[in-house]
Amino acid sequence: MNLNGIDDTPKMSWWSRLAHPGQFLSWTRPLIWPLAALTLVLMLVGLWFAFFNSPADYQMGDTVRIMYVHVPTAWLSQFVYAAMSVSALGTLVWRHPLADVSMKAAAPLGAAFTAMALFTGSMWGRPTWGTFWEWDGRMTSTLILLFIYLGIIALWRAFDDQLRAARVVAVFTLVGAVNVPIIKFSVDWWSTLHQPASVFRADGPTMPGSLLTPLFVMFFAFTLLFVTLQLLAMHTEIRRRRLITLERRAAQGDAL
Amino acid sequence: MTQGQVQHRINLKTQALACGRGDAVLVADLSLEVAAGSALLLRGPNGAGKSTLLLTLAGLLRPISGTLVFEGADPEAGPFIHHCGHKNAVRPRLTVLETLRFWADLNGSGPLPPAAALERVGLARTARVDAGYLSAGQQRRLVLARLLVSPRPVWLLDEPSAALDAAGRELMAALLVDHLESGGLAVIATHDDIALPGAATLTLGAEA
Amino acid sequence: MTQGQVQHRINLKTQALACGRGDAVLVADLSLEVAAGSALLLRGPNGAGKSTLLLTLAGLLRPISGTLVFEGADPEAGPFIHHCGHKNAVRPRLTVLETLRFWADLNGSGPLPPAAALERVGLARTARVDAGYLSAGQQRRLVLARLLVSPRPVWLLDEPSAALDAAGRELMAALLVDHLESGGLAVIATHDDIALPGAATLTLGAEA
Amino acid sequence: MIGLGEHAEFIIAAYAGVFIGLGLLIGRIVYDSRRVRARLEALGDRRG
Amino acid sequence: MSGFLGVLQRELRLNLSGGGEVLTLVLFFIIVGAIVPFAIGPDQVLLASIAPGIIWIAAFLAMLLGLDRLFRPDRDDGTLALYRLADMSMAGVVAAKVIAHWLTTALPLIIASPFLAMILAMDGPTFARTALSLLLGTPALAAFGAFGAAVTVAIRRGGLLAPILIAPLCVPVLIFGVGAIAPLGGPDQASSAMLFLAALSLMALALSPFAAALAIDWGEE
Amino acid sequence: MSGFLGVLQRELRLNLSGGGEVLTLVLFFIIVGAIVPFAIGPDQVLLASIAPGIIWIAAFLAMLLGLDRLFRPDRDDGTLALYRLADMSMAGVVAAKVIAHWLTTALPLIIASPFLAMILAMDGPTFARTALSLLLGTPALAAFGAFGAAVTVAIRRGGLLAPILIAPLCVPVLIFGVGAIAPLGGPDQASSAMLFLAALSLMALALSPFAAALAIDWGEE
Ligand code: HEM
Ligand SMILES: Nc1ncnc2c1ncn2[C@@H]1O[C@H](COP(=O)(O)OP(=O)(O)OP(=O)(O)O)[C@@H](O)[C@H]1O
Ligand SMILES: Nc1ncnc2c1ncn2[C@@H]1O[C@H](COP(=O)(O)OP(=O)(O)OP(=O)(O)O)[C@@H](O)[C@H]1O
Ligand SMILES: [Mg+2]
Ligand SMILES: [Mg+2]
Repeated sequence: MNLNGIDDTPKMSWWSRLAHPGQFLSWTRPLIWPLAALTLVLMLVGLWFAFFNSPADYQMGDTVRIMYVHVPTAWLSQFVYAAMSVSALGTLVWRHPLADVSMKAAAPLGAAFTAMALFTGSMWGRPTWGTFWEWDGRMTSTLILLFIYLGIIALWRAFDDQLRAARVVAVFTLVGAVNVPIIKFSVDWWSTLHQPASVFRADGPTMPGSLLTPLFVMFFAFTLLFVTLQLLAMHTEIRRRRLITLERRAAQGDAL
Repeated sequence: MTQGQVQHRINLKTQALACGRGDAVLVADLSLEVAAGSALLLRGPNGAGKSTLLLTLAGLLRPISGTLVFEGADPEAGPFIHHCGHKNAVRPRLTVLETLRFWADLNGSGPLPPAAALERVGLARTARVDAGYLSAGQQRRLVLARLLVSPRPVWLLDEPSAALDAAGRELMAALLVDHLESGGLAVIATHDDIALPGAATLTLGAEA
Repeated sequence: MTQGQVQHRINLKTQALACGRGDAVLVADLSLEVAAGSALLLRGPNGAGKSTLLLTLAGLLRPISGTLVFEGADPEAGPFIHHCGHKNAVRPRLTVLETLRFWADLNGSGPLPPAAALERVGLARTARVDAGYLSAGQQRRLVLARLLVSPRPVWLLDEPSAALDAAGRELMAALLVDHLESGGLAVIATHDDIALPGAATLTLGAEA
Repeated sequence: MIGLGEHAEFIIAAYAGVFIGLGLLIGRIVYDSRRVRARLEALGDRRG
Repeated sequence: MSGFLGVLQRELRLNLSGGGEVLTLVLFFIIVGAIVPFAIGPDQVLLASIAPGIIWIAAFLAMLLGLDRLFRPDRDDGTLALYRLADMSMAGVVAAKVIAHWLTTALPLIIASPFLAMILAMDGPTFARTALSLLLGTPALAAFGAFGAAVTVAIRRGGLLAPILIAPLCVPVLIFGVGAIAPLGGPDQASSAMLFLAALSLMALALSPFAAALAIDWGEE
Repeated sequence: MSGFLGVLQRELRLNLSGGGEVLTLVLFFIIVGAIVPFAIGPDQVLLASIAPGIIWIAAFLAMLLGLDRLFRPDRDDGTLALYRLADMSMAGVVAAKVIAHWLTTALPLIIASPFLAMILAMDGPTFARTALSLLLGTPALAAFGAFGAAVTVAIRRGGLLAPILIAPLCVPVLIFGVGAIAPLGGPDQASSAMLFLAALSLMALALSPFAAALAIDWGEE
């Protein structure tokens, strides 16, 4: 139960070594710049493909180019929640100290990507369906996901003590994870009830390769961007915790 | 789940215990032994960490490091600790007797029925009064009655004498003596003089 | 509206005062005189009505009958009473210093700035701590600081020594002596011994 | 650049929105990181 | 067992004594429903067509807004600490509280709903289905709500946080609840919605006491 | 004056610190609005026609539900007794609190309302009128609300009581608020509704601090 006890033992698995926030910091710090550079390059390549080297879709015309930002952000909105849920398990089951940190860092990122998916979706919706917003199943469940993210952020901020917050947020995140499929199912049920002829087709048209290339590049660019930002935010959070401890100790040092 | 049986004898042992709030350590490297039948008085200036230590002993806060055992306790037999904090857990809109009955239901009831316990702490006359209307000292007496209705071997009391009048303090001392004689253990944080012959004293912190 | 000027001398007089809760009379036919510069200690068992009497003196409860005057008080000059009840009026999420500053804004500030008052009651180090984190005794000290930042001639204190450690009690006694010497008046309900030479004592009620 | 067709404003708005959003996100994270490090250094912590 | 009954009895007595809380919630439910015509105009046909939705939203809000009293007063006055040292599991305490919460909020709402149905120009058969769907769906709201209240109890502010955390999770209850009343897809859809609703309620009731107990124990350390 | 500013500053700091409360209320507002389509169906035309009503109801609820924090915490922790002995009138305290309440609840709601307008399929000009009517009407809600909170603070229960006491009083605000947006009688009606709204707000702001102060002083004996 004593963390320091673990830290001092000489032989450690990489897992428990990684559990030490200081170790994690020094191991992953060198990764940040290369990751950032790779992200930038991919992003530029993707943009080049998107605007200069891909045709307009025969149905949707040029608006298809919105897809190259819409689909990656929509994907990340779900992926980040999955990552948060795994971290939550890490907090609850393995009590991994980094899991807290990762959970906390991911929430604003997830919320931001979800908001972007909604935004790009509605920018796409206006030319394709004539409205910014349609209560379609996929869009609606993305909106609910955004509410869940914002709720989690509000929960984090409402706690003063981040260690206690971590465990409570973890429970909530997991309950949310159990609920997300139920929400998805019920929203789909609801939207098919109201509009039997859905705008989206479940299978979707098969896309020509010229559209797929930029999509894939952008997809990887965004995912890498998430990884980079997540690492950076985790580093900040680790340092912030050390800062709070130090500040408190300094206040007590005054005292003693 | 009545616990009418004779209380088991429980000893409290801590080794290198550190406790505090969040990761601020307030009490460090504490090695204690309190045997069944004896009491420990916690003293120390405001903010020294007495309440925090009691919460940790009660299991309501996690120790920061070190070990804490209650020897002789049988975890299967249900909880064996009474903790009385600064707050009284007294809710308006229930009568005094209802409040005490509820506590007896919750913690398991012993040989002493709630009405008799009220009699013992001098609240018999207020039994049907809304508990929220009790004066500060009367509420504190009601808390003492809680200790009586559900016998438990370990008492952790945080300033039990606050707001009590002279008679109330004598009453409290008498209850403590009874408890210790029947093999119980008590840890009491206090700023007042409590007439407990033979109780050890632990002073925390050195300054306000 | 700073009240930096010398406190006016105020005498408290009651005649045939009866007070209580609702229409239950707790204290009947009380005729009191407390002169400027002197203190009155209220004693009595739990539930005797000490807190109720203090609230009535403060004007927070209506007297049931009888009269109650503060001679020499100038109602135009703003309120002249400090009342400290069982509750501390300390809210989490404001720091200790912010809390005290707020009180100074609210009650008018005197010559002693908030930071100095904190120093005086021994809380200087916790000035930037969230006030909700203070221990029970530290909160009580903060309440004492409230009395210092806004000088007012009448102090009505309900168990000011509760939760205070020995140093805190000495501090409180010293503050009281200062207050009386500068012409103030104090009525203090307490179960503890307060070292106030020359203070009169009024014992309410005869039984618990 | 190729023409963006009749709905250019929506395409541009979508990309602009996303990249402004990303800019804000990155800015906030980097700013946070800088600030925390600065405060740590002010406290004399050399590990960070 | 005596502990479970003790908690149940205490909760019922606290909520029913003086009649205050229950009456308040019922009034809130009715006022929310009755205010809608002022906001969207008194068109009877329009009102009747959206009446099931309005009743469900009113019930939804009333149940979520009663949440704050579930654990917070207990935490503020120290009773929660007593529960943690009590001779029963925290999950048992939560279960007793969920039952009491349902009995003192959902049940009165359902009893009061005919009145709202009348104001909103709902017809008889629709109302019968509404009452049934409320009966089947509100246990899930109570259970989710208890979880939300447990998650936020350690926070010293709190207030509206529990409702906003829980509302997104309760969207399925709302969807199936309304779906069970006003079936666009015919009676088949309606009865499958009822089934989903019942399943949701059962699942939520079975799991939420444990999740809530975890959140409380960990939140309080 | 320093007392007035002191109260204002304390309230703002308490409500803004940690950012918790404000974010929560805004989310509550949006969630209430966003949940309506699940209950009444996603028909764009229907939604657009009742959107002003929905936004107003959501704002109404969010403002009323924030009421409990106005006086109750002060009463529970003894600050209210301090106010009664303070060097300023209770009406001044209430006025400062009403202003702080408006700044920390109504203003954020108005800022967040475009989002709700979008998902409820509202068009641009309608939205502009909605925002204006919220701006003119919410001060009345804050003022009435403070009065309701003052009346209920003396009663030891409370919670939802203030909202239900005040809701009927606020119905005119709601009616003129919606009337100012979606005028049944044409633009003339709309601008006279705006005028009424402004008059209501002014009157409520001027009177409610005194009424609330009376209620507090009497309620506390
Ligand atoms: C889970 C979230 C989402 C995912 C995974 C997702 C994914 C996709 C994919 C893969 C496409 C291309 C499909 C195709 O080419 O037919 C697409 C198209 C589209 N999406 Fe999304 N999307 C999501 C959410 C949203 C949201 C929230 C909106 C609007 C606010 C939206 C609006 C659109 C529009 C307008 C199109 C193109 C219209 C069409 O193909 O008929 N999507 N989305
Ligand atoms: N709000 C209230 N409503 C009705 N009765 C009350 C209320 N508060 C207290 N009482 C009753 O008034 C009596 C006196 O209470 P009070 O608080 O004045 O006593 P006290 O002398 O201060 O006691 P203590 O030493 O315990 O603080 C008690 O019997 C109590 O039950
Ligand atoms: N919830 C909390 N979070 C963080 N710190 C806290 C919390 N409660 C108390 N503290 C801090 O812990 C320290 C010790 O508090 P504690 O209540 O244990 O003191 P105590 O010895 O009981 O004092 P007293 O005699 O005044 O009751 C104090 O400095 C206080 O500021
Ligand atoms: Mg203490
Ligand atoms: Mg008293």
